Amino acid sequence: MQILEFLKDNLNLIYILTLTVFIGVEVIKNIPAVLHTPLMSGANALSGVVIVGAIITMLEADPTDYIALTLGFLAVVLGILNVVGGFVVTDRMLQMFKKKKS
Amino acid sequence: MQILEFLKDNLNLIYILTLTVFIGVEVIKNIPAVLHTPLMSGANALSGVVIVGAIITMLEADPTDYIALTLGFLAVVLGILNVVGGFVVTDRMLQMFKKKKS
Amino acid sequence: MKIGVLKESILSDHRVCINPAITKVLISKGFECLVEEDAGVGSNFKNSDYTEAGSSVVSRESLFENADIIIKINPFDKADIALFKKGQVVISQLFHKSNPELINEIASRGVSAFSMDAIPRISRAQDMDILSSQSNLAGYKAVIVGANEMTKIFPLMMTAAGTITPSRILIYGVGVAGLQAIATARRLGAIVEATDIRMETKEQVESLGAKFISVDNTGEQSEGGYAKEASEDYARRQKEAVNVSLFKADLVITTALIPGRKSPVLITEEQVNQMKNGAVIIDLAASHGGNCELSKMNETVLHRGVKIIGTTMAPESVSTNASDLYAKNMLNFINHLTKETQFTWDLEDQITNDTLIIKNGEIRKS
Amino acid sequence: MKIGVLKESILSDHRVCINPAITKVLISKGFECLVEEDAGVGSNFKNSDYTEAGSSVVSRESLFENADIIIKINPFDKADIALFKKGQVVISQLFHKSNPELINEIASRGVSAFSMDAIPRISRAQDMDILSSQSNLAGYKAVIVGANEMTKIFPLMMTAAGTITPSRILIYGVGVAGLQAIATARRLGAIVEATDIRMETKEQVESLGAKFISVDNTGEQSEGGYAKEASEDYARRQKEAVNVSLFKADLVITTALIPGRKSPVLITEEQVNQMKNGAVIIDLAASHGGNCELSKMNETVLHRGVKIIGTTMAPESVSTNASDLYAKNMLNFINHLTKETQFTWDLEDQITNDTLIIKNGEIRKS
Amino acid sequence: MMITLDIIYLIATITFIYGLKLLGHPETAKKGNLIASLGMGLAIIGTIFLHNLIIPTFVYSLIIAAIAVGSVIGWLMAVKVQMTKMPELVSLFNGFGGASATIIGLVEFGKNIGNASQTATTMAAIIIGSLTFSGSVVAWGKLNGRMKSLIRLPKYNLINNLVILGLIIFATYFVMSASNSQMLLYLLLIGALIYGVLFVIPIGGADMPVVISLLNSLTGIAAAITGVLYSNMVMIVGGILVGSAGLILTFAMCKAMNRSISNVVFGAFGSSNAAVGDGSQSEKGDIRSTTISDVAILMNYSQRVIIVPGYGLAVAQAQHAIHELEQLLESRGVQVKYAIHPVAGRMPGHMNVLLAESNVSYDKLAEMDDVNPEFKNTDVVFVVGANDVVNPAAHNDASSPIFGMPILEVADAKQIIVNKRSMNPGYAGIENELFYNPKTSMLFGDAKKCIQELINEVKNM
Amino acid sequence: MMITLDIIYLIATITFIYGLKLLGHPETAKKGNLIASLGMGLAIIGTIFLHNLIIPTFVYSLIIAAIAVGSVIGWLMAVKVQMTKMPELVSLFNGFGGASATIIGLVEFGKNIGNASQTATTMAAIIIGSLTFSGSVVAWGKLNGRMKSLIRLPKYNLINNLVILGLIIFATYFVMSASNSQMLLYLLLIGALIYGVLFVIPIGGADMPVVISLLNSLTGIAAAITGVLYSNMVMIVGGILVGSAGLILTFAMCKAMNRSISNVVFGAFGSSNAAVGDGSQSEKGDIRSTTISDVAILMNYSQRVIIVPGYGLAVAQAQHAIHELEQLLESRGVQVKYAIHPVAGRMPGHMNVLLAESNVSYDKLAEMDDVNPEFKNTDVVFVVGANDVVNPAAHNDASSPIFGMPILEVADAKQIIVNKRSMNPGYAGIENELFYNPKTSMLFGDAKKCIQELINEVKNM
Ligand SMILES: NC(=O)c1ccc[n+]([C@@H]2O[C@H](COP(=O)([O-])OP(=O)(O)OC[C@H]3O[C@@H](n4cnc5c(N)ncnc54)[C@H](OP(=O)(O)O)[C@@H]3O)[C@@H](O)[C@H]2O)c1
Ligand SMILES: NC(=O)c1ccc[n+]([C@@H]2O[C@H](COP(=O)([O-])OP(=O)(O)OC[C@H]3O[C@@H](n4cnc5c(N)ncnc54)[C@H](OP(=O)(O)O)[C@@H]3O)[C@@H](O)[C@H]2O)c1
Ligand SMILES: NC(=O)c1ccc[n+]([C@@H]2O[C@H](COP(=O)([O-])OP(=O)(O)OC[C@H]3O[C@@H](n4cnc5c(N)ncnc54)[C@H](O)[C@@H]3O)[C@@H](O)[C@H]2O)c1
Ligand SMILES: NC(=O)c1ccc[n+]([C@@H]2O[C@H](COP(=O)([O-])OP(=O)(O)OC[C@H]3O[C@@H](n4cnc5c(N)ncnc54)[C@H](O)[C@@H]3O)[C@@H](O)[C@H]2O)c1
Repeated sequence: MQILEFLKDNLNLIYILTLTVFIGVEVIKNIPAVLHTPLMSGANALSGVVIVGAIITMLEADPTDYIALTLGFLAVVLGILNVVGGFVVTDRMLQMFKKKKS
Repeated sequence: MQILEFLKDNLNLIYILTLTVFIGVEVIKNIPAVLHTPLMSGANALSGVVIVGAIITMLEADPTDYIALTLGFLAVVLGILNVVGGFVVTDRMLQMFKKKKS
Repeated sequence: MKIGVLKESILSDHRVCINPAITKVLISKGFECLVEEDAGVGSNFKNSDYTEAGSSVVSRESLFENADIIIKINPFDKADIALFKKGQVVISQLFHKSNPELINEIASRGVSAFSMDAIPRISRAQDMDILSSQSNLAGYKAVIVGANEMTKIFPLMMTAAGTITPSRILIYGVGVAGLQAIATARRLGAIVEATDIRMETKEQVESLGAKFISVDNTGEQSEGGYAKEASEDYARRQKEAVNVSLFKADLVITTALIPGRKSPVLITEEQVNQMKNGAVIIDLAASHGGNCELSKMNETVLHRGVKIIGTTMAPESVSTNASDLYAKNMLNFINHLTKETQFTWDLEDQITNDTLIIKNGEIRKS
Repeated sequence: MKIGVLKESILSDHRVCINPAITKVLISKGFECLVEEDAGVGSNFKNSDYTEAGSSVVSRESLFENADIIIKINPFDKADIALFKKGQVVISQLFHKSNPELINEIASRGVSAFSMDAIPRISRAQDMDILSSQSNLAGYKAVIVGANEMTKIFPLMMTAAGTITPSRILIYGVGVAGLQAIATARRLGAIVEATDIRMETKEQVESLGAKFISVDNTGEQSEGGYAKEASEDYARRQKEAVNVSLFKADLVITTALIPGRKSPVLITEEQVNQMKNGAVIIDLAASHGGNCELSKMNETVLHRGVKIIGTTMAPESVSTNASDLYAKNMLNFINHLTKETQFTWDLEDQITNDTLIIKNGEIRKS
Repeated sequence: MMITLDIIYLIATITFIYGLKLLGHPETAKKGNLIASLGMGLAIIGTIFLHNLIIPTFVYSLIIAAIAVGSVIGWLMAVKVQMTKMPELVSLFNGFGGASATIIGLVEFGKNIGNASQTATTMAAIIIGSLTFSGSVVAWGKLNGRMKSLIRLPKYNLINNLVILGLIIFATYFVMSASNSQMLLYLLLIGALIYGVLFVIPIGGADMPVVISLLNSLTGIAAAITGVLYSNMVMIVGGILVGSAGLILTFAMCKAMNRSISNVVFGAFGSSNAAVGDGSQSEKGDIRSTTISDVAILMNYSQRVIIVPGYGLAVAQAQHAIHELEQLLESRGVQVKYAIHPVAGRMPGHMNVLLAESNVSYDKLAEMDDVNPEFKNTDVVFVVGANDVVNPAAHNDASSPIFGMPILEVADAKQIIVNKRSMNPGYAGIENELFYNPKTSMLFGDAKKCIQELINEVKNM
Repeated sequence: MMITLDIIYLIATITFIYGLKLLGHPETAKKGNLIASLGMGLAIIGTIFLHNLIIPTFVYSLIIAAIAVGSVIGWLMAVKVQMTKMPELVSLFNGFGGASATIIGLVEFGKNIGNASQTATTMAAIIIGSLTFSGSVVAWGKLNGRMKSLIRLPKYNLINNLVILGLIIFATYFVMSASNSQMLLYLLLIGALIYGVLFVIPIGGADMPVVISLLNSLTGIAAAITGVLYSNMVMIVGGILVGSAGLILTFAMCKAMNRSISNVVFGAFGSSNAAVGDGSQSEKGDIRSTTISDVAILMNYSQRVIIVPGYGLAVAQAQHAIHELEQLLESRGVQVKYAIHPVAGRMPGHMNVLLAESNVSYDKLAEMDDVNPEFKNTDVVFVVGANDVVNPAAHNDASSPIFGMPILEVADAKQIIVNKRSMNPGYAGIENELFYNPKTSMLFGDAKKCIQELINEVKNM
C-alpha cells in the first residue's frame, strides 16, 4: 500500500522514468559494434551527472561542518573526474572515425 | 513572468512533453513511404484518446444538467467513432502487408 | 503455291535459306515445299529432316520446273537464271544497285523478283531483316576466327609461369556486327576498343563495357541510321585518334560499310606496317572492297607479320544458326507478301514496294 | 655457360622454349644464349628480337658445337641426338617411362639429360610446371577450336529472327585443361557440364559456374592429385550418368589422362553414333591414345555427322603465350638447377632428383 | 481505487508508444495497431468504471449507449468502405475527434470561469478542435469529390493568416477579460470553424494526405490540451505523441512527394502535380511517380514479378544489380522472371549478353511470345530502361514508326513500375502511352542506382 | 532565479538525449560527445551559481578548487593514456562516479533520519554507488594486469547471490528500524564494496567490457537515485538515460561477442574465449574473431585496402559481391586493389576468370611481386577465401608441403581480416599461422553472405 501511495505521489516521475527508458532503448539499439566502446565511454561521462548532486551537497552543507565539506569536496573531485575524463577519453576514442586524408 | 511561473509549476509536465516529443520523432522517422497512410490512420485512431476526456465530462456532469449530458453524449459518440473507426480502418489498410500464399 | 528451296552454289557458304522447322510452318500455312537435294547438308540438316517435316526433296531441274516461288540466299547465278520460267516469283539478295546486269538478266526471264537486302530498316520489318540477323552472327564468328588465328589468348591470366597480358581488340564500325564482336571479345576477356563515325554509337559501345575512341566528326552525317561516306578530313582525324590503339592491337575487326557504296578504306598499308608482329585483321567489309587496303576477299594475306583475313564467310560458317535465322526472316517476309498463299502485290506497303525489284519482267528499281 | 635454344622440329608446333625476354634475364645472370635461326618465328618472335635482347642467332650446327646446355620443348629427335657432345646438359620433355629407347640413345652420347615432364607436382615446383602452364592454354584453345569448327554459336540469343538456343558443352576430365575449358566455354555463354573420376573436382567445377555430372566412384582412387586407371564398372556407371548429356552436346572436349598410361576410352563408337548431327569432339588426349575410340592424332575424323578432332596442338597454336610460359618455367627450372651459372647437381633435392634422367651418360630413371 | 486507474493509464500510454513503433515496420504494423487499440480499450473501460464519484445509473447507461452506438457506426463505416476511399474516411474520423475535443471545451468552459490558465486551455481546445473538425470535413469532401477540388479566393494566403491572427488576439483578450459570455465563446468557435475551411479549400486534391496528416497532428494536440484540463496523463502523453509523430509524418510525406516543407508551412500547397513530366500531361493524363520504398514493398509482397530489361539497363550497367534483386526477391518467395523482347537493346541478343554477364540463369529468361499471356497473372512488371519494346503505340497508332512491331503486353499486369531517368523517348523517338496508364508508376532515376536502393530497401523488410 | 536553473537543466537533459543519439553513428559521434559535454558544463555551472542560498566565499572557493583539481587530473589522465588502455581508464572513471554517489549518500544520510522513503533512497545510492566503485576498480585492475585475470572462489555464484541478498535484507531492516547508527551504515557500505569485488573477480578479462558497461549502467542509476534525493530533474533523467542505454548496450555487447544474455545475468561470464577454433589455440595463440560492422567501419575509414581473393571466393561465387564492395569503398575515397597470387584458386588464372566475370577492371589486379612491397603501406588486407597463398609456413616451415612457394606477404599490413567459414585448412591441408597473428581478425562465414552484409553495413555509414 505504501508503494501504491508512493506511486501515486510520484506519478509524473514514473511517467518520466518510463519515457526516458524508452528513449534510452530507442537511441541505443542498432548501433554498430565498433561504437560500443566509445558509446560506453560517452555514457560513462554522462553518468558523471552525479557531480550536480555533489555540488548541491557542498552548497547545502553547514559551512562549519568540515566533515561534510570534506566529503563534499571529495565527491565533487571524483564526480568531475568522471565527467571531464569521460568526455575527453570518448573524444579521443572517436578520433579513429575521422576520415583519413590521402 | 506568469509564463515562467507556469513553467515552474508544471516542470514535470514539461519534461514529459519534451520526452514524448523525442519519442514521437524517434519512432516515426525512417518509415517506408508505403506505411505513411496506415501510420497516419493509426495515429488518427490514437488521437481519439480524447474520448477519455469526453467520458470524464459525462461522469462529472451534474445528472440534471441535460445540456451538458447531451453534449457529453455527442462527444463520446464522436470520440468513439474516431477510435473504433480509426483502428478498424488501419487494420484493413494493413491487410495488404500480409504475405500472399502461392 | 510451291516454294522451291535452292542449295547455295557458293561452296564456302554452308547456309540454306529455309530450315526444316520453317518448311513445316510454311506447309501448315498451305504452301508446298520443294527442297533441292542436299541443300541443308552444310548446315547439318539432312534430307530426311526435310522429308520428315513434310517437304519433298527434289532434283534441281524438277525444282525449277515445278516451283512457283524460288528462294535462295546469295544472288542467283547464271545457271539459275537460265532455268527461270515466266511468272515465277524469285527471292534472294540481289544487291540491285550494284548489280544492274544481273537485274536485266533476271527481268529478261519475265519473272518477278524480290530482293531481301532491300528490306527497309523500319521497326516492323525487323523480323525480316537479314542484314541484322546475319551481321550479328558475323560479329560473333569474326571474333572466334580471330581468336583461332592468333598466337595469343584473349584473357588476362596471372599464373605461376608468369602473367599473360590480355589481348587488345580494336573494332572499326559499330553496326550490328561490330556490336556483337565487341560483346563476344569482351566475354572472352579481351580489352576492347571501338570506333565509329556515328557518335550515337558511343553510348552503345559503353553499354557493352568497351571503350569508344571518339573522333571529332563535325561535318559528317548519317542517314536513317546508316553512315554516309566520310570526308577525307574525317579519315585523317580518325587515323590520328585510332593509330595508338591500332599499333597496340592484337586483333582488328573491321565492319564499316556504307550501303550501296564501296566501303571506306580505314587501314592503309602504311598503317599495317606499324602494327604488331603477329597481329590479325579480320575484314568483314572485304566483299565491298574492304576496310583495309591490303585485304583480299576470301584470302589470307600475310604482310610483314600481320595476317589480313578478308571474309564475309563469318555467318556462313555458323551455318546452322545462320540458316535458322535466315529461314525465320524469309518466313516472315513471305507471310508479309502473301495472304492465304497468294501474293497480294500491295505496292502501297513500304516493305513490298522497296523489295519488289522486278515485277513480271519489268524493272522497278535500279 | 652457353645455353643453346633449339627450334622445334615438329612442324605443327609453333612454340619455342625460350622467348627473347627470358634470354635477357638469363644473360643478366651470366649465361650466354645461342638461339637457332628462326626458332621464334612461329611464336612471332623475330631473330632480331633475340639479338636485340643480347643473344646470338646461330646456325643449328654452330649451336650444337658451342652450347653447354641444349634446350627444347619436344623430345629430341634422332637428328638432334646425333649432334650431342659428351658433357653437354640437355633439357626437354623426354617422357622417359614410355620412351626407353630414346633414353638409351641419349645416354649413349654421354650427356646429362633433364626431363621437364618429370617435374614433381609439389607446391614449390609450381612455377616450373610445364604441364600446368601448357594444359591451361590447351583448355582455352580447345574451346576456341571447337567454336570455330561448330556450325552453331555458343550463347543464347533472343532476336527478331528467332531465338538461338545456347550450345551445350560437355567436358570429360577436369584437370587443369578441363577447368580452363569450362571457364572459357562459360564465358562465351554455353551451357557447360563436366565430369571427372575425382570427386573433389565437383566443387571446382561449380566454382566456375558449371554443372558437375557425378558418377558414383566408390572403389576408385587417386594418387597425389592424379587419377588412377578406372575400373570397368566405373566406366559403365560413367556412361549411364553422362550419356544423356553426351547425346545433347554440341561440343565435347575430353582431357582425361592417367600419367604414364594409355588414356581411358570414355566415348565409344556406339556412343558417337547416337550423338547429334553436327556435334564436334575435341580429344586432347589423342596423343595418349585418345578418350574417344574413333579419334586419330592430328586428324579430323568425320563419323556420321560428328567431327572428331584428335589433337594436342591446342597450346602449340597459341604459340606466343605458350612460349612465354614455357620459357618462364624453363628459366625457373634452370635457376633451380644452377648456382652462378654452374649446375649444383643437388640430388638431395626432390626436383633435381626426379628430373635428372641421365647423368653423364648413366641412366638414373626408367 | 484511482491508483489502479493511474496504472492503467500508464499501461495504455506504453501501448500507444510501443504500438506506434510497431506500426513503422511492414512486418509488425498489424500487431502495433492491435496493441495500441487494446491499450485504448483498457483506458476507456478504466475511465468508465474506476473513479470515486457517485454516478446515477442512467448516466452510466447513457455513456454505454453512446459508446455502443459510436462503436457500431464506426465499425460499420470502416468495414464497408472501399479500399480506395479509406483516406477520406480517416479524414472524417479525425474530424470527429476534433469535434469531440471542441465539445469538451465548450462544456468545461462554464466550470472554469475566472481561472485564467484553465480558461486559456479550454479556449485552445475549442479553437484547435473545431478548426480540425471543419478542415477535416472539407478534406473529406474534396477527396470523395463532393467538393470542387480547388477553390482559391484572391490573396487566400494573406486572408488565412489574418483570420488565424485575429482568432488568437480575440482569444487572448477573452482570457484576459475573464469574460463568461457564451456569445463570445460561440463567436470564437465559429471563427475557428471558418478558419479550418479557409485553410483547406485552396489545397489541391493530390496534397490532401499531407493535410490530413497535419490535421491529425492537431487533433492529437487538442486531445493533449483537453488532457491538461483534467490532469489526465494518458490524454496528455497520447495526444503529444500523436502531435509530434503526426508532424514528423507530415514532413516525411512532403518529402516523399518531393514537396518542400516551407511549401506546406506557408500554405503554398496546391501547386498541384509534382514537377515531373513535360507539358503534354493534360492530354495524356497524369504521370504518377513513385518511390523506392513503395516499389520495394510492392515487390516484396508480390507473388509474381516480371522484369522487362531494355537498353537503359545496359547503359546503366545495372546487370549485376538486377540479378541481385531477382535473387533477393526469389529468396523471399517471389517468383521472378525476365521478359526478353527480341529487339530490346541495340543489337540482337543484347539483353542475353548483358544478363549472362551477371550469371542470370537461362531458365529465367522468357521469350516474348511465351511471356505475353503470362502478364495478366503478374502482380508487378518492372520495366527497367525499356521503352519502345513496351510501347502500345505499336498496336494503336498506325502513324508511329514502330507500328506493327510486336511488343511485350505489360499493360495486362496488375501493376507496372517503369524505371528510367526522365520522360525522354527511346530509340524510336516517340512518346509512350504506357507511362500514363493508371496502373503505371514511374520510378525516375538511373537504373543501377535505383535497383541498388531497392535491394537495400527490400533487405530491410 | 531557480526557474532559470530549471530551464538550464531541461536544456542539459535534451543535450544528453540528443548527444547520446548522435553518439550512435560514426559520422556524428564526435559531435554528440561535444554536445553532451556542453550540456553537462552548463548544468554544472548553473548548479554552482544559480541558487538562492547564501554561501560563504570559502565554500565557493572549495567547490571551484575541487572542480579545477578534478578537471585537470581527469583531463591529464585522459590525454596521456595510450589508445589500448582506454577501456580500463573508462572503468576507473566510472568507479569515481560511483564513489561520488556513495559519498553524497553518506552525507545525506544524517539529514533524513526518520523519513523512510528518503532513507531508502539514500541507502540505495550508497549500495549501488559503492558496489559500482569497488567493481569498477577491480575491472580496472584486471584490465591493466595489476590483478590476476580470473579468481574464482568455490561456488562463487552462490556466495555472490547470498551476499547481495543479505545486503538487501540488511538495508530493508535498516530503513524499517529508522536507525541512525553510523556504524550500521558503514557496515552496509563495506558490505556493498565487498559485493562489488566479489561480483567482478570471477569474470575473465575478455568479458570486462561487458562488465564495465553494466557497472556504468548502475552508476547511472545511482546518479538518478541521488537525483530523487534532491528532486533534481537533470540527475534523474540523465541517470535513467544512462541506466537504460547502458543496459541495452550491455546486451548489444554480449550479442556481438556471441554471449547469451543469461550468461551475463547469472554470472556465468568468464567461460573465457568464444567457442571458435580447434584445440591448438593455446600453442599458436588466440584467434580473434570479428564482426561485420567492425570490419565495415575499419574498411570505410581506411585509406588503402588490398583484397586477397582465393579459391573460397570462387566456391562462394562471391565475385559480384566483392566487386560491389570494391566500388563502394572506392566511392568513399578508399583505394582498393586486388592482390592476385599466381596459384590462387584451382587452375591458372582462376581469379582472373572469376573477377573478369564481375567486370573488375584489369587495372585493379596486382601481381604478387608488384604488390608484396605495398602491403606495409596498406591499412587493411581483406583475405577472402584464401589460405595457402598467404600462409607464412611457406617461408618458415621447411617441413610443410608449401615450403619454398612464394606467398603474398599480407602480414606486413597494419590489419588483416580473413574471411572463411571455419578454421579448416586449404588445398595443402596445413594450418595457417597467419590466423593467429595479433594483427589478424577472423570473419567467419560464407564469403558471399559476409561480403553482402559488409556492403550493407558500409552503405549505412
Ligand atoms: N535489338 C536490336 O537489334 C536493335 C538494333 C537497333 C535498334 N533497335 C531499337 O532499339 C529499341 C530497343 O528498345 P528498348 O526498350 O530496349 O530501348 P529504348 O526504347 O531505346 O528505351 C531505352 C530507355 O532506357 C532509358 N535509359 C537510358 N539510360 C538509362 C539509365 N542509365 N537508367 C535508366 N534508364 C535509362 C531511356 O530513358 P531515359 O533517357 O529517360 O532514362 C530510354 O527511354 C527499339 O526501338 C528497337 O527497334 C534495336
Ligand atoms: N591455381 C592453380 O593452378 C592451382 C591448381 C591446383 C592446386 N592449387 C593450390 O590451391 C591452393 C590455392 O590457394 P588458395 O588460398 O586460393 O585456396 P586454399 O588454400 O585452398 O584456401 C581456400 C580457403 O577458402 C575457404 N573457403 C571455401 N569455401 C568458402 C566460402 N564459401 N566462403 C568463404 N571461404 C571459403 C576455405 O576455408 P573454410 O573451409 O574454412 O571456409 C579454404 O581454407 C594452393 O595451395 C595451390 O597450390 C592451385
Ligand atoms: N531499328 C531497326 O529496325 C534496326 C535494325 C537493325 C539495325 N539498326 C541500326 O542500323 C544501324 C546500321 O547497322 P548496320 O550493322 O547495318 O551498319 P553497316 O553494316 O551499314 O555499317 C557498320 C558500321 O560502320 C560504320 N561506318 C561507316 N563508315 C565509317 C567510317 N568511315 N568510319 C567508322 N565507321 C564507319 C557505320 O556507322 C556503322 O555503324 C545501326 O545503328 C543499327 O543499330 C536498326
Ligand atoms: N598443387 C600443385 O602444384 C598443382 C599444380 C597443377 C595441377 N595440380 C592438380 O593436379 C591434378 C591433375 O591435373 P592435370 O591437369 O595434370 O590432370 P591430368 O591431365 O592428369 O588428367 C585430367 C583429368 O582427367 C581425369 N580423369 C582421369 N581418368 C578419368 C576417367 N576415367 N573419367 C573421368 N575423368 C578422368 C583426372 O581426374 C584429371 O582431373 C589437378 O587436380 C590439379 O589441380 C596441382
